[in-house]
Amino acid sequence: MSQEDKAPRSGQQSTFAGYLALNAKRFAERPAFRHKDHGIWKTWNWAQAFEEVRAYSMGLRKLGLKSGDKIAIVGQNRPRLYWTFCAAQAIGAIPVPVYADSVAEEMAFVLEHAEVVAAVCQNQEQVDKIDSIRDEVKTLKYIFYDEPRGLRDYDMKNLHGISDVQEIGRAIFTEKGDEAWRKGFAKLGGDDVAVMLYTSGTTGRPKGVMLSYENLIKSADNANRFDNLNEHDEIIAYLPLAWVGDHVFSYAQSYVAGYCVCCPESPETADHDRLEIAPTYFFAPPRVFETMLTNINVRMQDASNIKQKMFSYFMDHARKVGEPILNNKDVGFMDKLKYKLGEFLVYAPLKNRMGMSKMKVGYTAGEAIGPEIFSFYRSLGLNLKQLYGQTEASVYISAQPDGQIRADTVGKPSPDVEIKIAKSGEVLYRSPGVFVGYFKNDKATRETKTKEGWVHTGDAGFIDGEGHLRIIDRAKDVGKLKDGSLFAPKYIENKLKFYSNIKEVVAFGDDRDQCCVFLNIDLTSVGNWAERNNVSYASYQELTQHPLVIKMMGEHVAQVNKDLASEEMMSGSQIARFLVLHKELDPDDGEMTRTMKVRRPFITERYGDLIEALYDGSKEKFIETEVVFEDGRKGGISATVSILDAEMFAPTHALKEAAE
Amino acid sequence: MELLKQIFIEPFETMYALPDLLLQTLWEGFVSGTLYSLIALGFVLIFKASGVFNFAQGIMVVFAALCLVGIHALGVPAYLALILTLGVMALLAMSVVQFVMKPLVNQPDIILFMSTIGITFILIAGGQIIFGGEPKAMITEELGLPTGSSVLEVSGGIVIFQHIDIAAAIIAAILIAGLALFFNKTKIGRALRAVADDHQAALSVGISLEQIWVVVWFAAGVVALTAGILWAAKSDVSFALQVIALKALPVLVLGGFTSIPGAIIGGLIIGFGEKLFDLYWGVPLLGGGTESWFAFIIALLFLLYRPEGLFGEKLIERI
Amino acid sequence: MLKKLILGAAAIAVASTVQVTTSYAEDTLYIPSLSYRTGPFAGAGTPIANGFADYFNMLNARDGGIGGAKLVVGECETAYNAQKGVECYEATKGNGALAYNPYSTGITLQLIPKAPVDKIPVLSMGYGLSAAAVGEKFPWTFNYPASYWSQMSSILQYIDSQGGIKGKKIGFIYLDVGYGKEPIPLLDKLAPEMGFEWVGFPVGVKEMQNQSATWLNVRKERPDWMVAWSFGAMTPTAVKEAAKIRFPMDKFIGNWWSGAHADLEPVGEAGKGYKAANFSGVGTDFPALQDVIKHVVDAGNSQAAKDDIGKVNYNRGLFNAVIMAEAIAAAQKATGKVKITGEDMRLGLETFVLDEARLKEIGLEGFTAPIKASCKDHEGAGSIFIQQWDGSDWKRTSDLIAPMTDVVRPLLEEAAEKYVGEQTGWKTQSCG
Amino acid sequence: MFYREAGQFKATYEADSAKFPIFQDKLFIWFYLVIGFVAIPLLGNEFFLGAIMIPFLVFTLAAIGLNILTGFTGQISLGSGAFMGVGAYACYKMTLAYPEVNILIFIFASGIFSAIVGVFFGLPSLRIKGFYLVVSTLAAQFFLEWAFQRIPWLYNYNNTGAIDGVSRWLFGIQITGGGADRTAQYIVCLAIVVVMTWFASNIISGRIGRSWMMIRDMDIAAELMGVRPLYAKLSAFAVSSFYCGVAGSMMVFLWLGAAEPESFDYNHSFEILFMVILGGLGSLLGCFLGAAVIWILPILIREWLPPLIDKITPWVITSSTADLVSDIIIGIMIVVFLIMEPHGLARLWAIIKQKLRVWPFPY
Amino acid sequence: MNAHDPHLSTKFDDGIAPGEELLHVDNISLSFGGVKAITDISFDVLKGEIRAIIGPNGAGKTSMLNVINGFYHPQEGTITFRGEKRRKMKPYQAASSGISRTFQNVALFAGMSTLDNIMAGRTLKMHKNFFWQMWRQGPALQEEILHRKVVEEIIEFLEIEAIRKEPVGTLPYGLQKRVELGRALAAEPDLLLLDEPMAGMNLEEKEDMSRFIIDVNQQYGTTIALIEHDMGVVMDLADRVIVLDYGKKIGDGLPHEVQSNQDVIDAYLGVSH
Repeated sequence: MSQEDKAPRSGQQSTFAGYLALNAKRFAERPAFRHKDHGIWKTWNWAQAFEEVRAYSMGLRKLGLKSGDKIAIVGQNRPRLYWTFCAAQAIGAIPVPVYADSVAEEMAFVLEHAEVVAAVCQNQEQVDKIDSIRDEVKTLKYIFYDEPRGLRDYDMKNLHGISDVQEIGRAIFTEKGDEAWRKGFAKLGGDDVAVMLYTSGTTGRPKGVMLSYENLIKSADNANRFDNLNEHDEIIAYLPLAWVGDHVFSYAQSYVAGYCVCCPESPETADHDRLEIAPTYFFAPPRVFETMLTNINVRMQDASNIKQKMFSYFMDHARKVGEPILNNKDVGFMDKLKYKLGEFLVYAPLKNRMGMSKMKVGYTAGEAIGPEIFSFYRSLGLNLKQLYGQTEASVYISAQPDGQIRADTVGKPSPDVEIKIAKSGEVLYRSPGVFVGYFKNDKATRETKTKEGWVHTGDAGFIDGEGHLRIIDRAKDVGKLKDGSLFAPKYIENKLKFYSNIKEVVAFGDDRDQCCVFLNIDLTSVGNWAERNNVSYASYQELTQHPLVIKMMGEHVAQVNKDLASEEMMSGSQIARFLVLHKELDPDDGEMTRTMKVRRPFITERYGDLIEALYDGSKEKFIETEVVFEDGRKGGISATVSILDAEMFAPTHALKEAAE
Repeated sequence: MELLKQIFIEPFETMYALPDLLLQTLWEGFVSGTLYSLIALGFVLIFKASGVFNFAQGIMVVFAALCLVGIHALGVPAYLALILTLGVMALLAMSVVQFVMKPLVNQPDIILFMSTIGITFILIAGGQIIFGGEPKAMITEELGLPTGSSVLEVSGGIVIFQHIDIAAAIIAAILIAGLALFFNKTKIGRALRAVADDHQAALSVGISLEQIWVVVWFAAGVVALTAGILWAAKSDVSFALQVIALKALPVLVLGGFTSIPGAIIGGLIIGFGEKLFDLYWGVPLLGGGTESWFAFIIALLFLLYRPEGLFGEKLIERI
Repeated sequence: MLKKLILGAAAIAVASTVQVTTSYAEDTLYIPSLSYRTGPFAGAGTPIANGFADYFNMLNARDGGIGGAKLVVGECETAYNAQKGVECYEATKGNGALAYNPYSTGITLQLIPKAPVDKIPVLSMGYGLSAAAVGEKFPWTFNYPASYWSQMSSILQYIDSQGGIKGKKIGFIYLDVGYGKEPIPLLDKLAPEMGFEWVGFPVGVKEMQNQSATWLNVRKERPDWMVAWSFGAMTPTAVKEAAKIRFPMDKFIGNWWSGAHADLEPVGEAGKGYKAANFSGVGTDFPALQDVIKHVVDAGNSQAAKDDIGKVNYNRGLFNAVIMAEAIAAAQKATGKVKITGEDMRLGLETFVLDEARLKEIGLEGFTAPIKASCKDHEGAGSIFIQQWDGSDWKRTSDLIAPMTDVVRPLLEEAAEKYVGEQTGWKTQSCG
Repeated sequence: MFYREAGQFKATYEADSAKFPIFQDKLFIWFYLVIGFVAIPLLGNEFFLGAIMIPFLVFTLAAIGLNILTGFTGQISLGSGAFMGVGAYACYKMTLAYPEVNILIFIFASGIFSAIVGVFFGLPSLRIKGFYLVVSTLAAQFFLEWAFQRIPWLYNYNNTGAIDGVSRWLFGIQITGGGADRTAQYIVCLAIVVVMTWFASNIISGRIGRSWMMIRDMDIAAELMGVRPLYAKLSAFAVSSFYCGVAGSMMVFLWLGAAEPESFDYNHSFEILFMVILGGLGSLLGCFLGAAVIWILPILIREWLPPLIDKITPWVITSSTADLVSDIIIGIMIVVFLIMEPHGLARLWAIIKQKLRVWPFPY
Repeated sequence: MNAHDPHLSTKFDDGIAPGEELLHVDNISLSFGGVKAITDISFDVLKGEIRAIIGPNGAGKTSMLNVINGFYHPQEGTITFRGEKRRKMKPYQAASSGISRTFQNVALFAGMSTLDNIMAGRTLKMHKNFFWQMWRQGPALQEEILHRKVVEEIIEFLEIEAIRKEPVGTLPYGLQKRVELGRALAAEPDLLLLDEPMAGMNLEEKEDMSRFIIDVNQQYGTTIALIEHDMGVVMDLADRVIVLDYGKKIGDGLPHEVQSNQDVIDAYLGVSH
């Protein structure tokens, strides 16, 4: 999109309710929401969506919800939950989406902190959960639910089905019309808080980020124009509602552009549902792309020889010419022809199976993506890009413009975003999307946002020669080994995580003698490897400690060390010792956040013994760990974990320099 | 009324009036009954050991007889030809087990059944390519089988006993007795019975399923050869003979698929039944030719009354 | 596994594109031969097909064909199966087939309605639809030299000549299919006229070799004569059973399909005295057969073993070829063309003359009764003779016996009328 | 490979339960229909139509009939040849009795007679199973064969004991009897087969078809779910025989032109069973594939093997040897197929299709 | 969904109030060829309760269920279901009078998908005749779709969306059991017989299944009679328990009563009689 196309679009609205009303007029017949429900895709067009939301909103008001009330939204991606955002906003209430899979105590904190008045739950399970924390959340008065199953006989005060609320709203509408309701949101906008999103918080308790209408609408509008999104696009909404990304992609941008949001039937069927819908706009954290690629490789390994050869032949070709073709560079005619053949035989079927046949643009963000993975998708002709964002920025800080895609950067500043690098190396930004503040936490607000409006990202990075932003690590995580070498744990971790056999890595080294890591194997990939190599195992735990697995991990570590050795800044922090963790890091055990980020302090505390062992030269260590099962019960697992020395390399960059 | 008379009175009047004819009929019924039993026995052997309903049993009868005659036609003495034919049947048994039974182990019954029809196709066409399609005379005399006949006079009429028929009955009896002895007294015979009860159990006592199959297929081949010789002595060796083998099906139904005594008694019932019915009821009432279906209809009616056959075990269905 | 299958399928696909077309040069005449060298009746089918082909090959070798046109015999295997027969018909008719000799009543019945459409006549020599003898109603179908009804009437006359038929009981044992049932109307018609009584003994196809019940019944009925309309394995079984119940063999007469060498050789001595009708000579003592042996068999161009030449069914196949050859020659003469069509062939089949003189000319004197072809009469009122088995070979024992045309013809016409009546738009012809 | 299912979502249950839910499959079907109704009539010669396509269609229909009984309801039958005969004789008698009525009506009506006879002979299935049932259906086969021979009324007292396809017209084109237009016969056959296949697939995907499959998969559980075995089994026998009956009358009237009782003998029953098993039990597509293999392949061998051998080898084989060779090949093929893919060609196709759908993945 | 659409109503209404007698078994005796399987057993099942039948192997539990739904015909005794007394009936009659069941060894229709298996449970509720079925378009299809909706509710209820179109033969055992429950549920039974619904399951699957059973009982008010080996599960689930041993009833009552019954303890500990 060209730079001069900056003029605001016609029909700018100041609220999402306004956009909804507008869409109901301008895109009345276009699909607004789809939901795979009871086996088929139910569709609402914008006119119907407007009617549904209006009835919902008017019903909420009738029941006594009012401007400023916080309404928690708990559940998976469901149209009615998305409607709740707008229905609440239309009466001035503030929606607070909550991670649906958080355990009750986590949820209690958020609901209590946000002073939630009402909670909208997806189903009985969530209702039960909310009900169980009612005592802690004193402000909570109402519970609404989407799916009535199991709830019909609940004898609970102020428990309503969303459809019942809508019935109330419809009655009012038939009686009085919607003038008053429309007036209610007409006066909203600008700095008024539109939504409150609790950051999962890699450190400490979650903070409630208040985003204003302007933050969201401006960001969404910019993003839509940046990628040319319009009412003909479709997106599949499968990420947590409480995550800013989903809120912006599946709510804000959808309302502004008028594109359709499709909700999968259940998390297990999300992949299949994506295949059915074939979204044109797709967002996923690197983890998802990684898993997809792992699955592709695993499945291809089971394919016949001829197919495997064909696959690798054409994938090699794609690696050669795929990206240039995507970036509209000139490619030889024969190469183009071969790519076309590959398109028929491999690329198109592959994209088809991934449900990406129609993908116009896709984003990955949140963490660094492996260059291999990134270029794999791009070479298929998928316009996958990276962006860098934060809740506090209403997502967008920087994004890769079409045609300027590289795996190691997160792109140029997004429209209307200014970026500067602090002396400490920390990245700061200023934009219309910058949040209003943390709810009930002015101290934190002040710490994060300067008076001039610059926001600390907490990430260390730099702008490269082409004006692209590059992120190294969390600013506070970048430390030094005792010998003074720079130690960027995330950087090392990511390098290791690019191996499909490695799922998660935790690196230690700040203020220590050397760098050591915990590894988590990827069960799909390693399990498959084990099957092919006749490695038998009875449990995850046993597999992790299998000598062959550890040997394989050692090879990966050595390779990373070799890489590090060639980099000036990093050659000092090669990995000295490593171990393979006997259990998978799990959000249920508090080891990771709900967005699957490692909680380093927690791990440091929990696995203190192991860390100690890494540094005291032990060959193995016995450990007992408490785990929480899905149903909330607790149990313990114990194991003897082997600890190994890694192969290290002499710095090679110096030699290169000498050679030059 | 006329019809009832034809059904219930006249046949018995005829029987009474012509006792020699009745005796002859019973004798003919007995002879064909033994031969039906013999063919059915081939089915039972294989079914018992492997659960395979061997549709090729009929063509094996023809094939064995053709082999014998064909080898003899090359100038080989009759008894040597007989031994060579046994060798061919053994080879056939091994090939069937190797190329059909083994790869199809544990497939559903109908698949195994169909595979034997495949074998039938191969044997029919192969037999014709090797031996030609023309009918041939059975080498009855060369094998030392008797040819003449004896006559018994009964109240004014005569009953004719063909010596070949007598020989057939005796040979069939010897063969059946021999098989019974073999399966009851020898190790492999007992193994066969173990297999019939439970494949796993048989395997666990260290008996090769494959060996047992070869043995039963060979035994079925011997039975087929015997039936072929005896039946062809009554007419000729031609491919039309295989149709007779279908008669074994109702015999099996009557006797039960796994019962050797059942096959014998079933064969005799069918043998007596169809001769008596055709002569005394079929011809006067239906214009004759009832033999082609009588056995099947009897089997059908019998099934409705007792679905598990005469000697089959009654199953209690469990869920 | 899958890959192999796909490769296999591909191979079949490639193979199937290799369209095999048979083209014949200008001066050849194509004669399809629907043979059955396989299946339950191969014993009859093989020698017939051999005799049929050998005669044409002899003509090619000796005379250079007919009227200068080489004869090509296109053999197609039917296995005596009506469906395969139709398939053969469809497959060969495009090659310029002159006439079809189906050698199966079942196939004949299916070809009869097709003949006028495709304009290829059907010559069912001594089998097929008896009513086809009525030329006015069946312009395209021929059954020289005699229909089954004519044959039965001749057999009955033979019985009459052997001590009178009046008051006798005739047992009629027949294969329980259309072929076997064919003469029943004639028996019904002639029984009162000739004063005999008849009783039928059907034998099912599946029971061909299991006739003991039938013969018990014969014993019960005690007929004076037995007439057999049997085929294939039924004949030797019947003869053996007859011998078993000690039925006098010389009072047991088979029709012309029940009296081949292949039928009685398995019976041997036990069948001594058994009689059968025939219309073609036995043995090789005819110049034409000698020519066949000389030009074809000795040259190694015959599928028949030398021993088989001159046997009943071989000679019958040969006789069939003779009629075809005569008709071809007649057609060539009538149209003046060398390469004639099926339509010309029809004309030939209605106009050829096979009298004593012509028989002698072609080297078959005394081989068969003369046949007079005509538009009206498509069976030619052929006479038959009776032959007898002497334990190892057939011996002719009677003179030619003409059919009772006066009785048979009206019956034939009646049947033809019925057949045509069931059809809509059936084309008949008038014979002026 | 060419299946691109991404984006093909179903918004209604109608669409979700459609016969060809995948767009590409719909294309294929239309493609085949165009080939069948336009290309083949235009390009096929009489041999191709009369000896290959029409019998193929007739046997396909019979195979569908048997598959309904054996593949979908689990009742093995060897009486289908005779049930075809019942249809043929019924049609013959009806056309003679009412010459003015359109033959197509009788072709369908003949199925009703066949269905009635089928139900009668299906009664034993209520008590017996497996090979015992095979024997009882063989009883039907032999009894009916005998009846066709023995009851002159059935063949209208013809001396030949045979029935023949009397001439009838449809839209001014002769479709039965001598002189019928092969192309017209073919199109009529194809239309009947297409329509009846459609009906069959409808029944199968509905309540009745489900109750058949319940009986097949687990008869006890089916009964405990409220399926009455009497209705389920007998309706399967009725529908199956109906299809066979229609196929039988098509065989006589649209293909052979005449038939003897032997045209409906037990060999046919076996042949049809082969088609069903080789094609795939419980698959309509399998009926087409099975009929194609069992009917067309031997013809190809018979037609092409002798000239092929003649051309590429020094030997000559006769038509009769080719016939025997084709039997041997069929026999070997049956055994090999059963070993390789006991679930038949339809399963093979399903596997291939699945592979194409998930291409380039193996699963 | 329209008001007149068939769907799983909140409670399957059969006109019998909760707590009233739904089924009464009187003096049932059953033997096979002289071998007694069940001897003179009587008990009742009340509307709305979960009734467990327990006992050692070979105690005649499954035979008892087979008698109740008409698969076995007892030599003596009567069964009163919803006030109708009967002795002999065909299984399909039992099904149409409102008895539905699952099996000890999963008895799914292996050739059909999950969806079709559950649709199979609706057989008795579908009525469009053969000719409509043949035509399919219109009424038959509408009927099919209406029932599909009910089935989809069950699929949602049992959380088996992901396997909707899978052939059941390929599913893991635990899921097969769940599908089987769905099939039984699709018939909207008044009395649901569950034959060892948790046999062969791991702890987690057992807990899921227990939850479903309780949900079925509470949400639809379905009366359930179940056989189970796991005493823990029985004590948690059942309202009342019957104990069988060697075909005889040796205990009947509330779970804790039964647990303390000496005969029952003996039977379970294998004290010789």
